[in-house]
Amino acid sequence: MDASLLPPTATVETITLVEATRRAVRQEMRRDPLVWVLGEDVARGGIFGQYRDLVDEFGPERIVSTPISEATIMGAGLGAALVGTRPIIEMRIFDFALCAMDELVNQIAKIRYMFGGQAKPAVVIRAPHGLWRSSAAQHSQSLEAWFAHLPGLVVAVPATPADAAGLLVAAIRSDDPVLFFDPKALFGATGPVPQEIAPLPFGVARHVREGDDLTLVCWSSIVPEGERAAEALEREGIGVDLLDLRTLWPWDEAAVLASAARTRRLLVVHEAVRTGGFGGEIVARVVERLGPGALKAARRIGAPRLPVPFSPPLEEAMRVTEAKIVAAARSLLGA
Amino acid sequence: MDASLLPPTATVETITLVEATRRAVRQEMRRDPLVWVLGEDVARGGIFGQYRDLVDEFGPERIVSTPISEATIMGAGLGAALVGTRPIIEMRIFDFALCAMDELVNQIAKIRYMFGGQAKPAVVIRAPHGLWRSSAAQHSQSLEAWFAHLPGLVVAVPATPADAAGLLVAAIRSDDPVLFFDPKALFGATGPVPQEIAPLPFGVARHVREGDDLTLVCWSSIVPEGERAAEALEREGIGVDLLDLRTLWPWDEAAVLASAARTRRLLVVHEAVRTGGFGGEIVARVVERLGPGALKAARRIGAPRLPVPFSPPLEEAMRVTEAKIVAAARSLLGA
Amino acid sequence: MARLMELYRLMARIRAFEEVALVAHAAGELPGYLHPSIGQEAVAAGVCSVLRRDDRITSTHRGHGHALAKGADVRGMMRELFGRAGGACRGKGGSMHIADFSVGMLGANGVVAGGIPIAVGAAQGLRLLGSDSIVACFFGDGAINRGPFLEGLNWAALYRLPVLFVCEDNMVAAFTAARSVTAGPGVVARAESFGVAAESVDGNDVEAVAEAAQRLIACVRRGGGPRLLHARTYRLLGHTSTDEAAWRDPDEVAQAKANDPLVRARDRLLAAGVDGAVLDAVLAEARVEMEAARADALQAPWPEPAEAWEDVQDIGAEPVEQL
Amino acid sequence: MARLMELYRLMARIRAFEEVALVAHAAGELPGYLHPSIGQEAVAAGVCSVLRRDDRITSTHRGHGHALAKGADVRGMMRELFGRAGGACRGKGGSMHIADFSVGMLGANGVVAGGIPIAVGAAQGLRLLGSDSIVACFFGDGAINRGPFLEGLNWAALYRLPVLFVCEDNMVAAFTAARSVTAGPGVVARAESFGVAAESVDGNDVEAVAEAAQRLIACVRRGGGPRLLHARTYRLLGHTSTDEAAWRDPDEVAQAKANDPLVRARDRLLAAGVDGAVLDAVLAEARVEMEAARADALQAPWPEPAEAWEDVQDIGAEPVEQL
Ligand SMILES: Cc1ncc(C[n+]2csc(CCOP(=O)(O)OP(=O)(O)O)c2C)c(N)n1
Ligand SMILES: Cc1ncc(C[n+]2csc(CCOP(=O)(O)OP(=O)(O)O)c2C)c(N)n1
Ligand SMILES: [Mg+2]
Ligand SMILES: [Mg+2]
Repeated sequence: MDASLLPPTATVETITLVEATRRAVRQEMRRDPLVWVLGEDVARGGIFGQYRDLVDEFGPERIVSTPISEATIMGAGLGAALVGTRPIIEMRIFDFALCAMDELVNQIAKIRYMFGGQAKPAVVIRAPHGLWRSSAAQHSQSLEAWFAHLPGLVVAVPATPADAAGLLVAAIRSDDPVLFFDPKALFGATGPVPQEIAPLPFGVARHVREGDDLTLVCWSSIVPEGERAAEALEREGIGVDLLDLRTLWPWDEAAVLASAARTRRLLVVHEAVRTGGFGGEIVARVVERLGPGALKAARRIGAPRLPVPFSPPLEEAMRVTEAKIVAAARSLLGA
Repeated sequence: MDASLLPPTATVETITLVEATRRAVRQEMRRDPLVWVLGEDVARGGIFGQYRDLVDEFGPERIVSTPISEATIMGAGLGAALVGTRPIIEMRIFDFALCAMDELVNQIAKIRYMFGGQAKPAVVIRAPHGLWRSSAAQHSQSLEAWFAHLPGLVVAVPATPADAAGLLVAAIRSDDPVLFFDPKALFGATGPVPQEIAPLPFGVARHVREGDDLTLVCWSSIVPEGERAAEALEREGIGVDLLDLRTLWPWDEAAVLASAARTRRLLVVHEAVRTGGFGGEIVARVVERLGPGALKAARRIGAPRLPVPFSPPLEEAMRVTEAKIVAAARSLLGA
Repeated sequence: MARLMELYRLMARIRAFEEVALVAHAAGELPGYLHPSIGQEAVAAGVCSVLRRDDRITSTHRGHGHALAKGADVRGMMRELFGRAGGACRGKGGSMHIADFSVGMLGANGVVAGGIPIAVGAAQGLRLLGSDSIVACFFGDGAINRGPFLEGLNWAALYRLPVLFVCEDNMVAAFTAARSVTAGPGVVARAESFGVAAESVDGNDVEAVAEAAQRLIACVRRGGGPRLLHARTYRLLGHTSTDEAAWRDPDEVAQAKANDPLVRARDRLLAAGVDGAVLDAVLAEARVEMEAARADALQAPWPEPAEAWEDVQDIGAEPVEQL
Repeated sequence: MARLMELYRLMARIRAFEEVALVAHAAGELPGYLHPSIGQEAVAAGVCSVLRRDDRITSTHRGHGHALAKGADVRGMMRELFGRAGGACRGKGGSMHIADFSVGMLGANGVVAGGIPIAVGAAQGLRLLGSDSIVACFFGDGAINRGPFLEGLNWAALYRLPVLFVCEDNMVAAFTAARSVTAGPGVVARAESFGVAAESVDGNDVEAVAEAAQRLIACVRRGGGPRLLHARTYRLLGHTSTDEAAWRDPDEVAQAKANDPLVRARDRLLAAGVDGAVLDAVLAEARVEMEAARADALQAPWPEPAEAWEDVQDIGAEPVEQL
């Protein structure tokens, strides 16, 4: 978020993304006594420090360290929402949410619908996702596309401290269940965050950079790669219109359509596997809406369809990087 | 499968899809004593009769009725494969596989890779999916796109008795884990199936109909809708090139590209939710490969992003039908 | 006797509701399929009769009895089974997803054991709210082999949550004898291994169920932590409305019929001097009530197709398609 | 004494392996992070010492000791930790996914309790193969609160499968005292509630572990169905190589250090008249072996980037991208 957009009285500090989310949680827990957190080790601060010291302020009934029982962490969060509280369900890392998919997919995402609007599953599920420190196949997945496909959830994929904080506040206040993907690799990234965090609306892309030659759409950990690539391309005289989607459902179709209609070249980049990733949705949607003739070229970059390997050169080989984005952009410009 | 493609000596009968899969399982269990089945109620024949009477021939050690423990059904199947047997893991209906996603996603799909090729997860996971008899949100899902996105699995989505039988035989013989989506709504559909079932290769689309005006790509329960739509369109003088993908991973990119390059109009139709469905992958891939200029129009039909409702008029409203396909095709032809 | 009479009436209404629904199903009046609880009414009636309105329950795929006993509106329920406008869930859920939050009925569930994590979480939420409501969590004997049951026991015991677990042991899990897929001494031992005190009860004796439930709920409400009630009963019909359960031992079924909870309650009431005609009238009234609900459902309009697009999400709801 | 000496040597090798790996990690030589089992060696050593080569084990995220004790190649393991060519898993798994199928080590697991369903299935497969091999299934005291543990107990007991469940109770689950999130009397009671006979053992007494494991495995192999061994031990270091576990009571840690399984075995050997110099030599040799493995790993080439595309699937493998 551009600091100049903030109200002039707001106090803004530069802090890390993890600290920004902690500030958001603390603010909301102070505001609403029905907001609480459940997950493994959260009373010890969470494994990334997202909840550091919060137990001191809010006590062990609101910062609840749980057994290693993901299914019940998820399902209990739902149950607690059904009686009117507002739980933040901490999954530790996304991959462990796979131990709780009935609760997430069959229950949380559907309960409002199945019961004809009676249920209010006002939960936030926090799921730090993506590559981080050679964590290998079971601790590195990016499956956000699954949940954009799944009716019933809001899907947040922030990339900056301010966006993470703003979207988390919005998620906590939302009556819809929100699956909030913390970008593991960016927990340490810094940026300006106001003392008082306002909710950020879902479905509004951040226009990171303007340019006329190419529309570059990305989210989560890939945004910094995209920014660096855009800078590099600019040095070559290629103007990149860079959009950070911030949420995948709802997603800012209007912003993408407007940009693509203008630049006529579309590049969608995500850390997740390309095949079946959300990039396909974006390209297909743009083609459907604008007609194929509106575009000169479109392409996606994502990981190849491989589990994530441990060894650094292997991980590096399949990782989405600035260099791959730059190369793809150049080839698109040739088209 | 066109019966004329079969070897002249083969005996071919017209049977239902469910019976075709039963025949495939029986044939493979006779051939290989290490093939076995585990799942709830399978010794009673399975809830669709897929395993009817098989326990009489193969005994309760190979047709194993299990507790309601999906996580362990899935994970035990994997363990049994690791020592050299070839389990068929019956999930009853796909939606219950959501109770076993750690085992499917974090273990089965990744184990060969994580262990550098040591593990041979030769399992078939049978997961009857899709709409069927007003079964509502927790018993009607089509999430096949998820698994095309997930590295490590073969994804089969047959639509005819012969294809179901042939793909199931191939799945049982494959050393790769295969997620086999039985099309619930087509269990009763009939077609010719040879007495002796040959394995059908993965990744080869069935060219259901030829036509020059429009490429129609579909799979699983939507194929009959697609066929009826194609017939209706033909009566209007619109020639439809109809492809049934049969497997989503691998998928027959070459066949789709060839057809789309020729007709220049692409319509992808699936029962699953359109947003984030595999249709997006197909459209995006065609655009990437052929260039947007090669197409005059492209579109997807799928369900709206809603859980599946119970009441027939509601289900009907969101269901993909022949009529919707015909309407979309007409509008594409206008483009 | 007044209490038993009330319980008898409640069971009769549950029985009549399902019998009428089954007739309607056979007549093609209602879509999908049903999981009847005929023969198990004493568990739902006994437990729910001692709950407060502000207590909550979670239920199973076989949840008509639980819903009705907790006070759900019968016409809303029947319309829901019929998929009609005015259904408890606006026609979106059907039999397997009956819910009535206004009376604390937090929903049936199409996933075996699916209600258990929800129940313990609801109890935890109630604690946070400072409420003294409790949660009764119904599940079948087949559900005790799913992980969430065991996680839920640990969780409820750990946080001393106000939950009454109620295992409806009808001896069967779909088409398989539950015993044949359940190792060890059973649900009571499992609960105790988590420090959850548990007891078994004759689940076809509605008074015994109510009495045991009352006693256990008193402990639970006092902050004594969770308890488990194991109710032995019998599913008199098949797994669903289309299943004959023909594989079962006919002797077993015959014996179970003699042990029908309605028959037993009736015998007891007769023995206590209640006039048979009074009891017949209870049955007849229940039948009339449910036939009226059926007639109401049959004449009710279908939901508008566009309603399929409602109740998904506040934010990001898809626009209604051209219909 | 010969047997204890062998167990001592095995424990010393496990200890040295991890100490060397931790030094290498601190020196930035190996990527990612490690879950050291220092202090818990007696469980891995005791159990695996009485397994046959054709028996199988499943392991946890903290699996170096299990792998080594089961006979996995040390250089292959070290190279794997380093992410180098020639690693046990070709550099694809790393510490958390060590496996060596050639010695029946079916893999570490990054998911708590993830190995349990695999273990019971492997046992079921072995039965189908007509083999008399058994499966030892290691898991932590934190894992007993996950559903798959309970499902696995039921499953193994139901089919009387040849499984020895081994609970490594190191008193901690990551950063939380395991007791504080575990209700009821604990793992032994849980196992027994499924009809799985279980016993506790001093998990820092390697002879006691080996003796108990041998006895239980004999029952298991004879077709007596599953057994559970509960081994009480202590995790001397933090959860991972980057965790100091500073929150723990220093007295508890000091006491645990005195109870180090290597110290105890050494004391016993000394008391039995073994020369201290001999024991020192065992430690030194282990250190030399592991330093050699480290040197080997350090000089080993990295895998070729294109290898990332291998070992995914036979059919549908994606072509290697332009690298
Ligand atoms: C997780 C899951 N697995 C399987 C099923 C299919 N199923 C529906 S009911 C049922 C039997 C349940 O038995 P029990 O818990 O004893 O309940 P009952 O039907 O006897 O009331 C099964 C297997 C399901 N709904 N959910
Ligand atoms: C399903 C799952 N949840 C959470 C984690 C994160 N995690 C890794 S190890 C661990 C603690 C496990 O405790 P325990 O089972 O006692 O094993 P120990 O680490 O003590 O050996 C946790 C919570 C995980 N890997 N898998
Ligand atoms: Mg039952
Ligand atoms: Mg532990």
